[in-house]
Amino acid sequence: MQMAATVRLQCEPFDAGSEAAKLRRGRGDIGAVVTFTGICRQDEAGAPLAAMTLEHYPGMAEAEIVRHVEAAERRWPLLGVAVVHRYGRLEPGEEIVLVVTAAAHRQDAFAAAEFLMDYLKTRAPFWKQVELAGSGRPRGKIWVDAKQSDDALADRWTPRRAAE
Amino acid sequence: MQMAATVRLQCEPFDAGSEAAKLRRGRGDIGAVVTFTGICRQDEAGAPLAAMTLEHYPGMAEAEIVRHVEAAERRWPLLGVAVVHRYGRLEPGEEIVLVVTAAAHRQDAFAAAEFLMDYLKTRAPFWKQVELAGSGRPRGKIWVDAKQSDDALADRWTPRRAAE
Amino acid sequence: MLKLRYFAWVRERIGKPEEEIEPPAGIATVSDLMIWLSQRGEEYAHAFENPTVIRAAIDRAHVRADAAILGAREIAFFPPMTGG
Amino acid sequence: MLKLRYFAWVRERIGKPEEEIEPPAGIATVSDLMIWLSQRGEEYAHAFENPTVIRAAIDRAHVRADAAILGAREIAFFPPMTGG
Repeated sequence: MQMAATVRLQCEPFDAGSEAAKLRRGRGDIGAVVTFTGICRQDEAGAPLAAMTLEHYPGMAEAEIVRHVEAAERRWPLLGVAVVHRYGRLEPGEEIVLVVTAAAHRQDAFAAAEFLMDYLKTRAPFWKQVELAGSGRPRGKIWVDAKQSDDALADRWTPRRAAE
Repeated sequence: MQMAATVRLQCEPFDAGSEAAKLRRGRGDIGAVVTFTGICRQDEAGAPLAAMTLEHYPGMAEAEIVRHVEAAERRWPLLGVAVVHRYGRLEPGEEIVLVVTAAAHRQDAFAAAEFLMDYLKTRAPFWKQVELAGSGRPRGKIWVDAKQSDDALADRWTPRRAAE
Repeated sequence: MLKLRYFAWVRERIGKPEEEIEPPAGIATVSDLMIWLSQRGEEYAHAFENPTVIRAAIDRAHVRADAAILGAREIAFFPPMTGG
Repeated sequence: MLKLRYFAWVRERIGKPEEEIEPPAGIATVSDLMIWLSQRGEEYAHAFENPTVIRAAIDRAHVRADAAILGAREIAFFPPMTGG
Protein backbone atom coordinates (compact mmCIF):
# COMPACT_ATOMS: atom_id res chain seq x y z
CA MET A 1 0.00 0.00 0.00
CA GLN A 2 1.68 3.14 -1.22
CA MET A 3 0.98 6.34 0.64
CA ALA A 4 1.46 9.98 -0.26
CA ALA A 5 2.63 11.99 2.76
CA THR A 6 3.16 15.73 2.87
CA VAL A 7 4.48 17.64 5.88
CA ARG A 8 5.04 21.35 5.49
CA LEU A 9 5.68 24.33 7.75
CA GLN A 10 5.05 27.71 6.22
CA CYS A 11 4.10 31.32 6.90
CA GLU A 12 1.75 31.47 3.94
CA PRO A 13 -1.90 30.41 3.96
CA PHE A 14 -2.71 26.93 2.66
CA ASP A 15 -5.56 25.61 0.59
CA ALA A 16 -7.27 22.62 2.19
CA GLY A 17 -9.06 21.65 -1.00
CA SER A 18 -5.94 21.48 -3.12
CA GLU A 19 -4.05 19.47 -0.47
CA ALA A 20 -6.91 16.96 -0.36
CA ALA A 21 -7.06 16.85 -4.17
CA LYS A 22 -3.30 16.15 -4.31
CA LEU A 23 -3.71 13.09 -2.04
CA ARG A 24 -6.54 11.71 -4.16
CA ARG A 25 -5.01 12.34 -7.57
CA GLY A 26 -4.73 9.24 -9.74
CA ARG A 27 -5.95 6.69 -7.21
CA GLY A 28 -9.30 4.94 -6.86
CA ASP A 29 -8.80 3.11 -3.56
CA ILE A 30 -9.62 6.10 -1.35
CA GLY A 31 -13.15 5.98 0.05
CA ALA A 32 -12.84 8.55 2.83
CA VAL A 33 -11.04 11.84 3.25
CA VAL A 34 -11.07 13.74 6.55
CA THR A 35 -9.85 17.33 6.62
CA PHE A 36 -9.25 19.23 9.83
CA THR A 37 -8.64 22.96 9.72
CA GLY A 38 -7.64 24.87 12.86
CA ILE A 39 -8.52 28.55 12.77
CA CYS A 40 -7.40 31.55 14.82
CA ARG A 41 -10.47 32.56 16.85
CA GLN A 42 -11.35 36.17 17.61
CA ASP A 43 -11.00 35.63 21.34
CA GLU A 44 -8.87 33.68 23.79
CA ALA A 45 -10.63 32.65 27.00
CA GLY A 46 -13.17 35.43 26.48
CA ALA A 47 -10.65 38.22 25.77
CA PRO A 48 -10.76 39.74 22.28
CA LEU A 49 -7.74 38.94 20.17
CA ALA A 50 -5.86 41.29 17.84
CA ALA A 51 -3.53 38.60 16.53
CA MET A 52 -1.65 35.42 17.37
CA THR A 53 2.02 34.68 16.76
CA LEU A 54 3.22 31.11 16.39
CA GLU A 55 6.83 30.44 17.27
CA HIS A 56 8.34 27.11 16.30
CA TYR A 57 11.58 25.17 16.63
CA PRO A 58 12.89 24.98 13.07
CA GLY A 59 14.36 21.60 12.28
CA MET A 60 12.66 19.87 15.18
CA ALA A 61 9.06 20.80 14.37
CA GLU A 62 9.03 19.21 10.93
CA ALA A 63 10.87 16.09 12.16
CA GLU A 64 8.39 15.68 15.04
CA ILE A 65 5.41 15.93 12.71
CA VAL A 66 6.94 13.44 10.26
CA ARG A 67 7.50 11.05 13.17
CA HIS A 68 3.82 11.30 14.14
CA VAL A 69 2.67 10.84 10.56
CA GLU A 70 4.77 7.65 10.44
CA ALA A 71 3.21 6.52 13.72
CA ALA A 72 -0.25 7.11 12.24
CA GLU A 73 0.68 5.09 9.14
CA ARG A 74 1.76 2.17 11.32
CA ARG A 75 -1.44 2.34 13.31
CA TRP A 76 -4.07 2.73 10.58
CA PRO A 77 -4.20 1.60 6.92
CA LEU A 78 -3.86 5.10 5.49
CA LEU A 79 -3.70 5.96 1.81
CA GLY A 80 -2.53 9.55 2.23
CA VAL A 81 -1.68 12.16 4.86
CA ALA A 82 -0.99 15.87 4.60
CA VAL A 83 -0.05 18.12 7.50
CA VAL A 84 0.55 21.83 6.99
CA HIS A 85 1.32 24.00 10.02
CA ARG A 86 1.73 27.75 9.76
CA TYR A 87 3.99 29.93 11.88
CA GLY A 88 4.41 33.67 12.28
CA ARG A 89 1.69 36.26 12.87
CA LEU A 90 -1.92 35.29 12.18
CA GLU A 91 -5.05 37.37 12.55
CA PRO A 92 -8.45 36.10 13.70
CA GLY A 93 -10.12 34.06 10.99
CA GLU A 94 -6.81 32.91 9.52
CA GLU A 95 -6.07 29.21 9.30
CA ILE A 96 -3.35 27.80 11.57
CA VAL A 97 -3.11 24.11 10.83
CA LEU A 98 -4.35 21.58 8.30
CA VAL A 99 -4.52 17.80 8.67
CA VAL A 100 -5.84 15.70 5.80
CA THR A 101 -6.11 11.91 6.06
CA ALA A 102 -7.25 9.53 3.33
CA ALA A 103 -8.19 5.87 3.73
CA ALA A 104 -10.46 3.22 2.23
CA HIS A 105 -12.81 3.49 5.23
CA ARG A 106 -13.94 6.40 7.32
CA GLN A 107 -13.01 5.10 10.78
CA ASP A 108 -9.33 4.98 9.87
CA ALA A 109 -9.36 8.46 8.34
CA PHE A 110 -11.17 9.95 11.35
CA ALA A 111 -8.99 8.22 13.93
CA ALA A 112 -5.73 9.21 12.24
CA ALA A 113 -6.81 12.85 11.87
CA GLU A 114 -7.73 13.06 15.56
CA PHE A 115 -4.53 11.31 16.59
CA LEU A 116 -2.42 13.72 14.54
CA MET A 117 -4.22 16.79 15.90
CA ASP A 118 -3.93 15.59 19.50
CA TYR A 119 -0.21 15.09 19.04
CA LEU A 120 0.31 18.39 17.23
CA LYS A 121 -1.37 20.14 20.16
CA THR A 122 0.83 18.59 22.80
CA ARG A 123 4.10 17.37 21.25
CA ALA A 124 4.94 19.46 18.18
CA PRO A 125 7.31 22.31 19.18
CA PHE A 126 5.05 25.30 18.50
CA TRP A 127 4.14 28.04 20.95
CA LYS A 128 1.26 30.47 20.62
CA GLN A 129 1.45 34.03 21.81
CA VAL A 130 -1.68 36.16 21.63
CA GLU A 131 -2.00 39.92 21.35
CA LEU A 132 -5.13 40.99 23.15
CA ALA A 133 -7.15 43.81 21.58
CA GLY A 134 -7.28 46.38 24.41
CA SER A 135 -9.82 49.17 24.72
CA GLY A 136 -7.72 52.03 23.41
CA ARG A 137 -4.18 50.88 24.13
CA PRO A 138 -2.51 47.56 23.36
CA ARG A 139 -2.66 45.21 26.32
CA GLY A 140 0.48 43.37 25.47
CA LYS A 141 1.28 39.84 24.45
CA ILE A 142 0.54 36.70 26.41
CA TRP A 143 1.88 33.19 25.93
CA VAL A 144 -0.98 30.72 25.70
CA ASP A 145 -0.89 28.09 28.47
CA ALA A 146 -0.93 24.44 27.49
CA LYS A 147 -4.31 22.89 28.29
CA GLN A 148 -4.57 19.83 30.51
CA SER A 149 -7.55 18.83 28.37
CA ASP A 150 -5.21 18.58 25.38
CA ASP A 151 -2.84 16.34 27.34
CA ALA A 152 -5.76 14.13 28.27
CA LEU A 153 -6.81 13.86 24.61
CA ALA A 154 -3.28 12.96 23.54
CA ASP A 155 -3.10 10.34 26.29
CA ARG A 156 -6.01 8.47 24.70
CA TRP A 157 -3.62 7.06 22.12
CA THR A 158 -1.06 5.74 24.62
CA PRO A 159 -3.11 4.23 27.43
CA ARG A 160 -0.11 2.79 29.29
CA ARG A 161 2.34 5.68 29.26
CA ALA A 162 1.60 9.32 28.69
CA ALA A 163 4.82 10.11 26.85
CA GLU A 164 6.81 8.07 24.39
CA MET B 1 -25.25 30.55 19.82
CA GLN B 2 -26.45 30.87 16.25
CA MET B 3 -25.68 28.07 13.86
CA ALA B 4 -25.71 27.80 10.12
CA ALA B 5 -27.05 24.43 8.97
CA THR B 6 -27.27 23.21 5.40
CA VAL B 7 -28.77 19.88 4.33
CA ARG B 8 -28.96 19.15 0.64
CA LEU B 9 -29.59 16.14 -1.58
CA GLN B 10 -28.49 16.47 -5.15
CA CYS B 11 -27.32 14.63 -8.25
CA GLU B 12 -24.62 17.18 -8.97
CA PRO B 13 -21.11 17.15 -7.52
CA PHE B 14 -20.45 19.39 -4.51
CA ASP B 15 -17.49 21.51 -3.53
CA ALA B 16 -16.26 20.76 -0.01
CA GLY B 17 -14.20 23.94 0.18
CA SER B 18 -17.04 26.27 -0.70
CA GLU B 19 -19.39 24.55 1.77
CA ALA B 20 -16.81 24.99 4.53
CA ALA B 21 -16.22 28.60 3.51
CA LYS B 22 -19.97 29.32 3.68
CA LEU B 23 -20.12 28.06 7.27
CA ARG B 24 -17.19 30.27 8.31
CA ARG B 25 -18.23 33.42 6.50
CA GLY B 26 -18.53 36.44 8.75
CA ARG B 27 -17.84 34.73 12.07
CA GLY B 28 -14.75 34.66 14.24
CA ASP B 29 -15.80 32.15 16.90
CA ILE B 30 -14.99 29.05 14.84
CA GLY B 31 -11.69 27.45 15.81
CA ALA B 32 -12.10 24.04 14.18
CA VAL B 33 -13.64 22.78 10.96
CA VAL B 34 -13.84 19.06 10.15
CA THR B 35 -14.73 18.00 6.63
CA PHE B 36 -15.55 14.42 5.73
CA THR B 37 -15.81 13.41 2.09
CA GLY B 38 -17.02 9.95 1.11
CA ILE B 39 -15.81 8.79 -2.30
CA CYS B 40 -16.89 6.01 -4.66
CA ARG B 41 -14.02 3.50 -4.64
CA GLN B 42 -12.93 1.57 -7.71
CA ASP B 43 -13.79 -1.75 -6.10
CA GLU B 44 -16.37 -3.25 -3.77
CA ALA B 45 -15.14 -6.13 -1.61
CA GLY B 46 -12.32 -6.75 -4.08
CA ALA B 47 -14.45 -6.73 -7.26
CA PRO B 48 -13.77 -3.91 -9.73
CA LEU B 49 -16.56 -1.38 -9.98
CA ALA B 50 -17.93 0.24 -13.14
CA ALA B 51 -20.31 2.54 -11.29
CA MET B 52 -22.57 2.92 -8.26
CA THR B 53 -26.17 4.06 -8.20
CA LEU B 54 -27.63 5.62 -5.09
CA GLU B 55 -31.37 5.33 -4.63
CA HIS B 56 -33.05 7.42 -1.96
CA TYR B 57 -36.47 8.02 -0.43
CA PRO B 58 -37.33 11.55 -1.49
CA GLY B 59 -39.01 13.48 1.27
CA MET B 60 -37.82 11.15 4.02
CA ALA B 61 -34.08 11.30 3.33
CA GLU B 62 -33.78 15.04 3.81
CA ALA B 63 -36.03 15.02 6.89
CA GLU B 64 -33.97 12.20 8.48
CA ILE B 65 -30.71 14.05 7.91
CA VAL B 66 -32.14 17.29 9.33
CA ARG B 67 -33.27 15.34 12.39
CA HIS B 68 -29.75 14.00 12.89
CA VAL B 69 -28.20 17.42 12.39
CA GLU B 70 -30.53 18.72 15.11
CA ALA B 71 -29.51 15.84 17.37
CA ALA B 72 -25.84 16.73 16.79
CA GLU B 73 -26.57 20.38 17.63
CA ARG B 74 -28.16 19.36 20.92
CA ARG B 75 -25.24 17.11 21.77
CA TRP B 76 -22.26 19.33 20.90
CA PRO B 77 -21.77 23.12 20.89
CA LEU B 78 -21.60 23.41 17.11
CA LEU B 79 -21.24 26.63 15.18
CA GLY B 80 -22.12 25.24 11.76
CA VAL B 81 -23.04 22.01 9.98
CA ALA B 82 -23.38 21.16 6.31
CA VAL B 83 -24.45 17.79 4.92
CA VAL B 84 -24.66 17.18 1.19
CA HIS B 85 -25.61 13.70 -0.04
CA ARG B 86 -25.65 12.81 -3.72
CA TYR B 87 -27.96 10.33 -5.42
CA GLY B 88 -28.07 8.83 -8.89
CA ARG B 89 -25.24 7.20 -10.81
CA LEU B 90 -21.66 7.84 -9.66
CA GLU B 91 -18.42 6.57 -11.12
CA PRO B 92 -15.31 5.55 -9.17
CA GLY B 93 -13.52 8.63 -7.85
CA GLU B 94 -16.71 10.67 -7.61
CA GLU B 95 -17.76 12.11 -4.26
CA ILE B 96 -20.84 10.63 -2.59
CA VAL B 97 -21.31 12.50 0.65
CA LEU B 98 -20.00 15.57 2.44
CA VAL B 99 -20.22 16.39 6.13
CA VAL B 100 -18.75 19.64 7.43
CA THR B 101 -18.85 20.55 11.12
CA ALA B 102 -17.60 23.76 12.70
CA ALA B 103 -17.05 24.44 16.40
CA ALA B 104 -14.88 26.48 18.73
CA HIS B 105 -12.89 23.36 19.69
CA ARG B 106 -11.78 20.36 17.68
CA GLN B 107 -13.23 17.57 19.83
CA ASP B 108 -16.78 18.82 19.21
CA ALA B 109 -16.25 19.19 15.47
CA PHE B 110 -14.68 15.70 15.20
CA ALA B 111 -17.32 13.99 17.33
CA ALA B 112 -20.24 15.59 15.49
CA ALA B 113 -18.81 14.71 12.07
CA GLU B 114 -18.32 11.06 13.08
CA PHE B 115 -21.77 10.93 14.65
CA LEU B 116 -23.40 12.29 11.49
CA MET B 117 -21.51 9.89 9.23
CA ASP B 118 -22.35 6.88 11.41
CA TYR B 119 -26.01 7.82 11.30
CA LEU B 120 -26.02 8.54 7.56
CA LYS B 121 -24.58 5.08 7.00
CA THR B 122 -27.22 3.26 9.00
CA ARG B 123 -30.36 5.40 9.27
CA ALA B 124 -30.62 7.73 6.27
CA PRO B 125 -32.80 6.11 3.58
CA PHE B 126 -30.24 5.60 0.83
CA TRP B 127 -29.39 2.36 -0.92
CA LYS B 128 -26.28 1.65 -2.94
CA GLN B 129 -26.29 -0.58 -5.98
CA VAL B 130 -22.99 -1.35 -7.67
CA GLU B 131 -22.30 -2.28 -11.27
CA LEU B 132 -19.32 -4.61 -11.36
CA ALA B 133 -16.90 -4.20 -14.22
CA GLY B 134 -16.90 -7.65 -15.84
CA SER B 135 -14.17 -9.02 -18.05
CA GLY B 136 -15.85 -8.52 -21.42
CA ARG B 137 -19.53 -8.53 -20.54
CA PRO B 138 -21.36 -6.62 -17.83
CA ARG B 139 -21.82 -8.72 -14.69
CA GLY B 140 -24.99 -7.01 -13.59
CA LYS B 141 -25.96 -4.90 -10.66
CA ILE B 142 -25.70 -5.84 -7.01
CA TRP B 143 -27.30 -4.17 -3.99
CA VAL B 144 -24.67 -3.45 -1.37
CA ASP B 145 -25.33 -5.22 1.92
CA ALA B 146 -25.51 -3.17 5.09
CA LYS B 147 -22.42 -3.74 7.22
CA GLN B 148 -22.70 -4.89 10.80
CA SER B 149 -19.59 -2.84 11.48
CA ASP B 150 -21.56 0.29 10.51
CA ASP B 151 -24.35 -0.65 12.91
CA ALA B 152 -21.76 -1.10 15.65
CA LEU B 153 -20.31 2.33 14.94
CA ALA B 154 -23.74 3.96 15.03
CA ASP B 155 -24.52 2.20 18.31
CA ARG B 156 -21.61 4.02 19.98
CA TRP B 157 -23.77 7.13 20.24
CA THR B 158 -26.72 5.41 21.92
CA PRO B 159 -25.16 3.02 24.42
CA ARG B 160 -28.47 1.97 26.00
CA ARG B 161 -30.63 1.35 22.93
CA ALA B 162 -29.49 0.67 19.41
CA ALA B 163 -32.38 2.43 17.69
CA GLU B 164 -34.25 5.60 18.62
CA MET C 1 -56.48 4.19 0.97
CA LEU C 2 -52.92 3.64 2.06
CA LYS C 3 -49.93 4.45 -0.11
CA LEU C 4 -47.17 1.86 -0.10
CA ARG C 5 -43.66 2.66 -1.32
CA TYR C 6 -40.88 0.20 -2.02
CA PHE C 7 -37.17 0.86 -2.36
CA ALA C 8 -34.04 -0.94 -3.57
CA TRP C 9 -34.42 -4.73 -3.90
CA VAL C 10 -37.84 -4.68 -2.25
CA ARG C 11 -38.99 -2.44 -5.11
CA GLU C 12 -37.24 -4.65 -7.67
CA ARG C 13 -38.77 -7.87 -6.35
CA ILE C 14 -42.30 -6.44 -6.18
CA GLY C 15 -41.80 -4.84 -9.57
CA LYS C 16 -43.19 -1.39 -8.81
CA PRO C 17 -42.09 1.63 -6.78
CA GLU C 18 -45.47 2.33 -5.17
CA GLU C 19 -49.14 1.42 -5.06
CA GLU C 20 -52.32 2.25 -3.20
CA ILE C 21 -53.99 -0.46 -1.16
CA GLU C 22 -56.90 -0.91 1.21
CA PRO C 23 -55.74 -3.30 3.93
CA PRO C 24 -58.51 -5.50 5.31
CA ALA C 25 -59.74 -5.22 8.88
CA GLY C 26 -57.45 -6.98 11.35
CA ILE C 27 -54.21 -5.67 9.87
CA ALA C 28 -53.03 -3.68 12.86
CA THR C 29 -49.24 -3.51 12.63
CA VAL C 30 -46.45 -3.18 10.09
CA SER C 31 -45.71 -6.85 10.67
CA ASP C 32 -49.34 -7.82 9.95
CA LEU C 33 -49.16 -5.79 6.75
CA MET C 34 -45.99 -7.59 5.62
CA ILE C 35 -47.61 -10.99 6.19
CA TRP C 36 -50.73 -9.91 4.32
CA LEU C 37 -48.70 -8.47 1.42
CA SER C 38 -46.57 -11.60 1.11
CA GLN C 39 -49.75 -13.56 0.37
CA ARG C 40 -50.64 -11.34 -2.59
CA GLY C 41 -48.41 -13.14 -5.09
CA GLU C 42 -45.02 -14.62 -5.78
CA GLU C 43 -43.30 -11.26 -6.20
CA TYR C 44 -44.52 -10.13 -2.75
CA ALA C 45 -43.66 -13.48 -1.20
CA HIS C 46 -40.14 -13.08 -2.59
CA ALA C 47 -39.78 -9.50 -1.35
CA PHE C 48 -40.93 -10.36 2.18
CA GLU C 49 -39.45 -13.88 2.39
CA ASN C 50 -37.25 -12.76 5.27
CA PRO C 51 -39.33 -10.11 7.03
CA THR C 52 -36.76 -9.59 9.80
CA VAL C 53 -34.38 -7.87 7.38
CA ILE C 54 -37.05 -5.53 5.99
CA ARG C 55 -37.13 -2.00 7.40
CA ALA C 56 -40.27 0.12 7.42
CA ALA C 57 -41.23 3.77 7.71
CA ILE C 58 -44.65 5.23 8.47
CA ASP C 59 -45.20 8.68 7.05
CA ARG C 60 -41.45 9.01 6.49
CA ALA C 61 -40.28 8.09 9.98
CA HIS C 62 -38.55 4.81 10.83
CA VAL C 63 -40.75 2.38 12.76
CA ARG C 64 -40.36 -1.12 14.13
CA ALA C 65 -42.36 -4.07 12.81
CA ASP C 66 -44.72 -3.93 15.78
CA ALA C 67 -45.75 -0.30 15.06
CA ALA C 68 -49.47 0.30 14.63
CA ILE C 69 -50.49 1.39 11.16
CA LEU C 70 -53.71 3.11 12.24
CA GLY C 71 -53.88 6.56 10.65
CA ALA C 72 -50.86 6.02 8.40
CA ARG C 73 -51.00 7.65 4.98
CA GLU C 74 -47.75 6.29 3.56
CA ILE C 75 -45.86 3.15 4.54
CA ALA C 76 -42.51 2.33 2.98
CA PHE C 77 -40.62 -0.98 2.94
CA PHE C 78 -36.92 -1.24 2.17
CA PRO C 79 -33.73 -3.15 2.98
CA PRO C 80 -31.27 -1.89 5.61
CA MET C 81 -29.88 1.48 4.55
CA THR C 82 -26.49 1.78 2.91
CA GLY C 83 -26.03 5.52 2.52
CA GLY C 84 -23.13 7.74 3.44
CA MET D 1 30.83 23.20 23.13
CA LEU D 2 27.11 22.67 23.57
CA LYS D 3 24.53 24.76 21.77
CA LEU D 4 21.55 25.80 23.88
CA ARG D 5 18.32 27.05 22.32
CA TYR D 6 15.44 28.72 24.08
CA PHE D 7 11.87 29.18 22.90
CA ALA D 8 8.76 31.16 23.83
CA TRP D 9 8.84 32.61 27.36
CA VAL D 10 12.03 30.74 28.26
CA ARG D 11 13.71 32.65 25.41
CA GLU D 12 12.11 35.93 26.51
CA ARG D 13 13.17 35.54 30.15
CA ILE D 14 16.75 34.60 29.29
CA GLY D 15 16.83 37.36 26.69
CA LYS D 16 18.40 35.41 23.84
CA PRO D 17 17.35 32.67 21.45
CA GLU D 18 20.54 30.60 21.70
CA GLU D 19 24.05 30.46 23.05
CA GLU D 20 27.06 28.15 23.21
CA ILE D 21 28.22 26.92 26.60
CA GLU D 22 30.75 24.56 28.12
CA PRO D 23 29.04 22.84 31.04
CA PRO D 24 31.40 21.98 33.91
CA ALA D 25 32.19 18.40 34.87
CA GLY D 26 29.48 16.80 36.94
CA ILE D 27 26.59 18.12 34.87
CA ALA D 28 25.22 14.76 33.75
CA THR D 29 21.53 15.27 33.06
CA VAL D 30 19.13 17.84 31.62
CA SER D 31 18.00 18.50 35.17
CA ASP D 32 21.59 19.15 36.33
CA LEU D 33 21.97 21.55 33.41
CA MET D 34 18.84 23.50 34.37
CA ILE D 35 20.06 23.87 37.96
CA TRP D 36 23.48 25.00 36.78
CA LEU D 37 21.95 27.47 34.28
CA SER D 38 19.62 28.94 36.88
CA GLN D 39 22.67 29.97 38.92
CA ARG D 40 24.12 31.99 36.05
CA GLY D 41 22.05 35.11 36.70
CA GLU D 42 18.65 36.56 37.47
CA GLU D 43 17.31 36.05 33.95
CA TYR D 44 18.20 32.34 34.08
CA ALA D 45 16.85 31.98 37.61
CA HIS D 46 13.59 33.51 36.39
CA ALA D 47 13.42 31.24 33.32
CA PHE D 48 14.03 28.07 35.35
CA GLU D 49 12.23 29.10 38.56
CA ASN D 50 9.78 26.22 38.10
CA PRO D 51 11.86 23.55 36.37
CA THR D 52 9.03 20.99 36.39
CA VAL D 53 7.13 22.96 33.73
CA ILE D 54 10.14 23.29 31.43
CA ARG D 55 10.35 20.84 28.54
CA ALA D 56 13.66 19.87 26.92
CA ALA D 57 14.89 18.37 23.68
CA ILE D 58 18.31 16.87 22.95
CA ASP D 59 19.33 17.08 19.33
CA ARG D 60 15.73 17.85 18.38
CA ALA D 61 14.06 14.96 20.16
CA HIS D 62 11.96 15.34 23.30
CA VAL D 63 13.65 14.08 26.46
CA ARG D 64 12.80 13.91 30.14
CA ALA D 65 14.64 15.91 32.76
CA ASP D 66 16.64 12.84 33.85
CA ALA D 67 18.06 12.28 30.33
CA ALA D 68 21.86 12.15 30.09
CA ILE D 69 23.39 15.00 28.13
CA LEU D 70 26.59 13.14 27.23
CA GLY D 71 27.25 13.53 23.51
CA ALA D 72 24.52 16.12 22.98
CA ARG D 73 25.23 18.84 20.43
CA GLU D 74 22.09 20.91 20.86
CA ILE D 75 19.81 21.13 23.89
CA ALA D 76 16.63 23.19 23.79
CA PHE D 77 14.46 24.43 26.65
CA PHE D 78 10.89 25.56 26.21
CA PRO D 79 7.45 25.69 27.86
CA PRO D 80 4.81 23.03 27.15
CA MET D 81 3.88 23.12 23.48
CA THR D 82 0.76 24.87 22.28
CA GLY D 83 0.68 24.12 18.56
CA GLY D 84 -2.12 22.82 16.37
